[in-house]
Amino acid sequence: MTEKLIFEYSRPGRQARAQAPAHAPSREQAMANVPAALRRTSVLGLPEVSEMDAVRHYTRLSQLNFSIDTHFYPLGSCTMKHNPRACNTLASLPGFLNRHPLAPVSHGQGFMACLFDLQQMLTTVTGMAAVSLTPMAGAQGEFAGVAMIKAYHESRGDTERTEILVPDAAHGTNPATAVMCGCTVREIPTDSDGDVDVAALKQAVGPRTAGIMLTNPSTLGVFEQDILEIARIVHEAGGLLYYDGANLNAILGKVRPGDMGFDVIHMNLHKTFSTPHGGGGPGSGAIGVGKRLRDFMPIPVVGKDGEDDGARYRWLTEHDVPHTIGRLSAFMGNAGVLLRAYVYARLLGAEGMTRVAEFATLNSNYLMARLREHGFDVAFPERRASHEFIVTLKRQKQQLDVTATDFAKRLLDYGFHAPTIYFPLLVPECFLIEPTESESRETLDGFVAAMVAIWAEARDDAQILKNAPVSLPVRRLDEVAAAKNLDLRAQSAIAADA
Amino acid sequence: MTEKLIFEYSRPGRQARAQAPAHAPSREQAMANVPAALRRTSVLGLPEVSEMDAVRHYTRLSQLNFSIDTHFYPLGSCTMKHNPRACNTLASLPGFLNRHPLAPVSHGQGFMACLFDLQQMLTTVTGMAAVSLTPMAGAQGEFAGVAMIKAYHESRGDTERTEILVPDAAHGTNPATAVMCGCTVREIPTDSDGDVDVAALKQAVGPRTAGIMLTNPSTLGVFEQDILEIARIVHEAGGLLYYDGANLNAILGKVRPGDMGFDVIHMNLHKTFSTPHGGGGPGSGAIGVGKRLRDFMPIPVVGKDGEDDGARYRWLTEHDVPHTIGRLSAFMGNAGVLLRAYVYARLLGAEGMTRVAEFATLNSNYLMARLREHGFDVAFPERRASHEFIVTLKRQKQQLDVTATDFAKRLLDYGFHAPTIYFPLLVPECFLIEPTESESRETLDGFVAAMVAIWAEARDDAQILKNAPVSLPVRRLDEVAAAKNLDLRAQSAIAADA
Amino acid sequence: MPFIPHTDDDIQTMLTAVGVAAIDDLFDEIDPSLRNVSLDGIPEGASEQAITRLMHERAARDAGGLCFIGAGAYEHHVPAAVWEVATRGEFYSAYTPYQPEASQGTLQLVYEYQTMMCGLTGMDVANASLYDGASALAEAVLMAVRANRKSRSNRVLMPAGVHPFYREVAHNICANQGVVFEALEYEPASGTVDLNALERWAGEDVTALVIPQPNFFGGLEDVNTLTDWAHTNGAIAIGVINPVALALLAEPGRWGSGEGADIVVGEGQPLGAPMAGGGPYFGILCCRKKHVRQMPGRVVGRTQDIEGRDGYVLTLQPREQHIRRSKATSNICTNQGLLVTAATIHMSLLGPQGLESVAAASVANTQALVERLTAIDGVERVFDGPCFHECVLRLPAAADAVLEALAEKDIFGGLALRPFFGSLENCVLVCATETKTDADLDAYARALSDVLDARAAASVA
Amino acid sequence: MPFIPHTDDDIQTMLTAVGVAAIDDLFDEIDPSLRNVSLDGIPEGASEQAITRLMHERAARDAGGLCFIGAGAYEHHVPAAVWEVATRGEFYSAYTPYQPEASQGTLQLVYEYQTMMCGLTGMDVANASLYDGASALAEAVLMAVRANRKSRSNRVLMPAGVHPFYREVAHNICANQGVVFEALEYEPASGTVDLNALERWAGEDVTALVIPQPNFFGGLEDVNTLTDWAHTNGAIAIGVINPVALALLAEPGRWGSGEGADIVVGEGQPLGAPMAGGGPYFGILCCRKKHVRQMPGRVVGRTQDIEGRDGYVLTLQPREQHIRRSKATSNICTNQGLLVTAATIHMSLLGPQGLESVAAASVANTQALVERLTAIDGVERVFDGPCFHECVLRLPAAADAVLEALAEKDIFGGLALRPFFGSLENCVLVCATETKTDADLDAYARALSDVLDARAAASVA
Repeated sequence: MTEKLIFEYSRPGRQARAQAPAHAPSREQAMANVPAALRRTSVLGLPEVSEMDAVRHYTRLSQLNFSIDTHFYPLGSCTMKHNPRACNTLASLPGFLNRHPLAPVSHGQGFMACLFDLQQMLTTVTGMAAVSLTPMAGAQGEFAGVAMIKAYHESRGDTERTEILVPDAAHGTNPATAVMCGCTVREIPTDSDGDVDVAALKQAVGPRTAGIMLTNPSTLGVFEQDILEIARIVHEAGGLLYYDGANLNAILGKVRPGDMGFDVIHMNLHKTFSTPHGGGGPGSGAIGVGKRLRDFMPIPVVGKDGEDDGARYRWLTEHDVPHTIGRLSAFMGNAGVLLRAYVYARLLGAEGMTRVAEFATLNSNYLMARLREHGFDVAFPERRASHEFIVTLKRQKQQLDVTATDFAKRLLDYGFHAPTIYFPLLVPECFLIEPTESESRETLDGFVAAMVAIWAEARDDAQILKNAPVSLPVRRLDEVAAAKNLDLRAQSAIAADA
Repeated sequence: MTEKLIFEYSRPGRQARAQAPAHAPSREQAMANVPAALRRTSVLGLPEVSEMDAVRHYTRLSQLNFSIDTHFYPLGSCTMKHNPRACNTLASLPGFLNRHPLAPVSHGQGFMACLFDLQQMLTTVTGMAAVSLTPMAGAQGEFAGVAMIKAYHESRGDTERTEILVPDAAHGTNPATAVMCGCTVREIPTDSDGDVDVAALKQAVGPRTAGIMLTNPSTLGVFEQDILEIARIVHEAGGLLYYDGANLNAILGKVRPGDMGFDVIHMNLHKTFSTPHGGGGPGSGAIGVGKRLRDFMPIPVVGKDGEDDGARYRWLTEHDVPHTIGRLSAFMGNAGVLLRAYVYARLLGAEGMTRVAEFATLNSNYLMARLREHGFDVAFPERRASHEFIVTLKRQKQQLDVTATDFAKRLLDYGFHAPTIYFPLLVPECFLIEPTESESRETLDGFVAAMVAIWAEARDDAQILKNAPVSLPVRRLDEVAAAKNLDLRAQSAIAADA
Repeated sequence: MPFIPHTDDDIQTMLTAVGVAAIDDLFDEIDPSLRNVSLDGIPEGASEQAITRLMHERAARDAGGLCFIGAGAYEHHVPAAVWEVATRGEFYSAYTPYQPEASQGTLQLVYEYQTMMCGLTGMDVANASLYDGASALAEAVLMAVRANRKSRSNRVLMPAGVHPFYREVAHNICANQGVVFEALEYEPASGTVDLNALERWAGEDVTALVIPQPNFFGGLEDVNTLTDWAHTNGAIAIGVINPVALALLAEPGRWGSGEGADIVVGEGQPLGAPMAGGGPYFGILCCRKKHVRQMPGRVVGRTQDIEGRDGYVLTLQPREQHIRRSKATSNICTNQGLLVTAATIHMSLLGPQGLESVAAASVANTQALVERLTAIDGVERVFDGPCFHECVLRLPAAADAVLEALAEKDIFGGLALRPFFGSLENCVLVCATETKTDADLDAYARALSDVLDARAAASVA
Repeated sequence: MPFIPHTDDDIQTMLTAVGVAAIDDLFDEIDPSLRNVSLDGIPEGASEQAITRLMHERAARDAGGLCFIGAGAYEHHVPAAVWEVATRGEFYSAYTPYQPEASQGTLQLVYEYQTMMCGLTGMDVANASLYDGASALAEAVLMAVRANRKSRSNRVLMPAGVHPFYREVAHNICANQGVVFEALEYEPASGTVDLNALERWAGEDVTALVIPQPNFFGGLEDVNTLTDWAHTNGAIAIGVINPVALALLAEPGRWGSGEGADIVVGEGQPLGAPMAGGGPYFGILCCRKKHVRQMPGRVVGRTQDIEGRDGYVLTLQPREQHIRRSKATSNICTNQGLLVTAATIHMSLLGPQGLESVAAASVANTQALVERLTAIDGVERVFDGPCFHECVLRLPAAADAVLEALAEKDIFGGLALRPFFGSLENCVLVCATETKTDADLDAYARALSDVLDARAAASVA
């Protein structure tokens, strides 16, 4: 099953008429006062289809996707857990959807109450001093964090501190973010247990150290055993600690970054607080800060005056956050995503948050144990898995000439989305597997059975894997050709002169 | 792709906990005052699954369906046209959904205004004197109609009139309804043009004639050429005329049953007014009446006092409708369906209603012409098609030993839902094809191409058709075995003692 | 053109293919006198934007209000997932699964629904739903008439404790076929069937006995005695149930000392359908296996495809009107498919524990409400005995007027019973489901107290 | 347990398989001092029912109000189909299409989006979206710095007529990399870029010139002159556009006498995203083909599978941070996928005629509003020249106070400009999109007149 491009349904003059305003002046009338040179003279390049064409086309397209709502999706580091539908339904109430971001706060108290409550809950569960919800994705949360660290040092006249330490296992966004903030990056190696090499860290810190960016549990799926020692070393050297919250799901309600000594964290609300991934976004990268960075938070932040029935919410200003790194989005970040996270957080409550970490970890360790039982190699067999763990298919590659990609593509045929492959870069032919807490034991057992079956197929006839997938709308796609012969838009649909 | 039963996901103690009340007494506490003999002691037989299990399972199940939103669905007599999504969205606003049917009318003026306006629009477009929206489906509308006819004669002391005339081409609901109303049925034959045999009708009418039930255009896809004559004959004999609105889409805004002389009609709002078919329902069988039957309408009906800003809506009572046949549903019929029909009617407006008939008819005649061009036999080649028409595959059966069923199943493989098959009963190996106005010419051309290709396959290797479908979740199903070895519930899931 | 995809080019091409000059020519077999239609009074087509705004305004007019009305439609929490999934296009815009291979989603879902309904009611067979609870009772009565071959009387005993609208509907539908309903009064103290009155029918030709559980007043009938009476007297026992109540109350399949009720019907609305001003809801109908061929409505069966895979089809269609025409078991053809879809998802989400909690919380809330209200001077329970989640209270003033005063405070205080039961003057039927909080119950009690005080003061003055 | 499917049996089986006694043991590598977490202040888990009620109450508090505010977020009608389809689980709950064979739905849709964006803007390439319009401008500036190899200054000319929040965000993000923003004042009569002020930069090393169209005041810039100036002076021309306005205004790909703008950014919100209190929206970014490898963010390309069928993949990933790490074009990884899904459906439903009607009706409504308001004593336009669907008006009183008085009448009368432009005392930026009726415009005019009269009366008294 494949589906044509929407443009192939287009016919001149066809339209979904009810969707447009009933009465509109002509283009000429509307543009009467506008100099000709500023007017458009070409067609718009949009398809001309009926409502049914559009509904049918996009409904069919949707069916070509794997998703949480249809498939197990153990994509490591992405926390693909169930998205409760109440979050979407309730964030979509007309009172919320129709509110202009610059409408008076007198007409936004319901919305602001939700954001304020969310700030409070996130502050508590991370052990930080305050939270700003405005960053629009994890990477923007990272940016905010490093920008605050830099601003902090600058505010103290400590202007030489422009070096950010980043473990070599870190997500690529960490070094990229440091550079966006005008910092330089220094990599810290990983030791054989998967932890940060503390000796190397000690060597690295110094008067140029602005801070360190750590993911904990790390991308290797293990919790830094020396985290308190690391915090001490960095702090003593005058640096601050940044917590990359990509893996917060592993410790939610169980361990708090604030208690570990972190000065600033970001949270991926679309992961840990289950707002939808939406095929690639929106994310939401709320940040939490310790006392030192409180005055540096990005705005807008919601403040509250009074209590209970007398409570009144308002936007905090530069006055309240005197060193703020300022605004990072035109308005209030991904506000609707925040409402979803709020509903989710309230549905979980304190005990539910703790269960997230517990069952995400249980599922991960169980899946790791079951795969090991069947002979698969894991990257750190002596360690506890956090909410995710790494299988390395190096041996299968050597013995059978099948790659992690081959295994991944064949898993799709078995009705499972593949785990993250070839990340982290340190482990060859790796699968980074994150089952999340919302999957049942039967599903995990089904995944194990598929892995075992695929390995057996590989022994039998490696071509089965090389040919995979065979049951999806398309067979294996040529990504090299895509990058070489760039085809980024449908040529036939491009605007011609009107 | 198939999907397990929900019960196979069930595990004792698993649940979607957030969906239940946070605080509830135990079964024992709640039943403390209830005699033991009245209490339940067995398990409920419901599955125990998580929210994600349920969402994933039913999402997957949904993908196993053909539907308007995914496929061309030319099911004759069913009017499978586009269901505008606004109708669903707007009928689902909280103010409508949360309204108790017995809430005071002071708190239901918005809802009642919609129903009143719908009554008015339907009255006008059908040319009747009044409309009652309460019947819950076409068949219940039929029931209401015949019951009114019967009550009308009885109110005049004309108690011998208990015979209902029904053309042999009629939907099975017509005779079934007459019997439900305690009437007897007399069949009227069809002439060679597909019209009611007027001579036979003249023979049939008499002092026992309560009325006639007519579908016009008929199920043969043609408009009764002698409708005015038929009306005269029946009226002169003392009978009333019932209009089966199944095919109202064919004439909406173009010709009106009231003008033809009908005394009562039902409308299938789920067909003509595009409320969803929902996998089998809910339907909605609003009825319209002429002056003679106005006082016999089923209640509830919405009345209006005052105009414009001073308008106030109320429920009409037996006082307003003195001979009412009464209530046919506990409350206000399929109220939410009526709201959808109201939105659709407003989106169409007068000109849009007329376009419905025009383009449904154009599509039908075009498709008929194209199929004839490729050699297919139609049942009434000398007639205009109405919104639907009949292809007979009798010749294909004789020559190639392929049946209408074989053609139908093979169409599924081509991505088209099959037309209605083997109905009407008068035409052998028939396809009753109703394309509706919302399908584009390209889609109709695609259907023609598929029909042509299948015929070619049949000539080449009839087994291709016999084996069809091959691309759906299941192959051809054994319906005979289903009726013989009744399996109407999953045995494993049945309640055992707790 | 809204919802019509034809371009001018398309129209020309198509007219040429058909061989006519204009669309209007396609209607040339119709008498010209019929073809000049005036649609005066139907407004011009509105844009989606305009109708959206209108509907938002109208919905807002009806919004709000704390609802303590039950009487056949119940406010229950419906999990968000229910309608988010049920309105997916593939469910919403599909039709009756006449081509089963292309409709396995709907068919399997209905099969699951039937299984759940058999589980809840303890019956052998469930159909794919009827229109609503009231019309389901009418169908059950007609079915009983067909099934009870020994009875000639077409006489059905109908307790006064059956919902008055159900009684009306059953009469309006069944009387046409000569069914005679005989009223069974309630016992004034308990509000349940007067067993002495029933006993007067012993030995007579009775086709069926209707048994409501809980009854319209929220009271619990002695279903075991009633079922046994029916069977002893050669009558079909028709249960009328609330499916949520079955989480706590004995299921009809076990009523009495024999094989239980013969036919069970009920309103499906409490299983995931919003109150929505009265519909669409769905009618439950279950029966014992021996009556399956008398059952009206669609039913789905499991079978196999030619490769032996399980699959689902509509079955027993020879009972239905499109095959059997005037000899069909009923004229019904549609079921309430979309509502059944929602109900099946709803029951899956709640599960047995969830449904039990809903029922238990509703019982407890109603008890708590009754306690609060009867603590007010002059307010008292009318019937003794346990009730489920509804209860009849007598007020010290005209119920209509009090309810109107409460409505002005946005509290819908229940249903006035006088229009249905002349003897129940000043009486209201109140209901508090699991959706009500303690604060809600307090609000009702406070408002009622205020209203009664104000009336008392006014009448003194 | 909400959202966790584990039964007690499961837990035991799983613990045994892992070889630990309790779940807590799985955390035994963590320092015990870290493992005593107090979550005081986080409420206990709420049922869906409770949170549903709370959210309904809170949403109701914010509902209503007639909105004449624009300033970067615009009230447009969003067809119902847009979000009914966009929130289908397969779109809503999918992730970044890392396994393209299992994500063709999302990938093809983004490819269609890119095509539509290229059509609207007249540019060669569009990415799969950025966070929002403001951050997209920041990314465009950084991209310009990378792309303009001839420039060493990192100096970007920023007109005052660019949205003040966009200017702030661009500064907050880009200043860290040493970008210097030089303000370009507006010409007081027209509110558009002061070309004399611009001319002072001629011959200097200018990396990029930002060109808003329409500008923050709703006015139309002479984009052809500005674009040509940029190219003459070796600067990258960055357009900041409103996608709805492009239905009527010249597309950036044709600005000036050469090849048009180099980079185009804008806020995608007017294409199907509800105002929703500020987000999620999405940032548009398009560019000329020669700059594609400097473009930040995801991009989808068409390719073939091993059987030659068309298919879609993420491409140009070597620019991105998960491959290139510290040398990536940006740290951005997510796009606003769900919003792009909605926008693509939205644009398909509106089509070229629909989008043009939306734009034309918005222009006409704003003109009509301005006429009505300037008919009131003391209310006048501040700038001459044409405007799109926003306009600056000066009131005869403090804007803040007037807007507050209007809000009490549930009319949101616009944005007070004084906080952003000291010289624009008493000024408001008003906007009337296609959602406004004549009656709405009248209501605003009447309310403003009443408020001003009341103030005048009060100041006289």
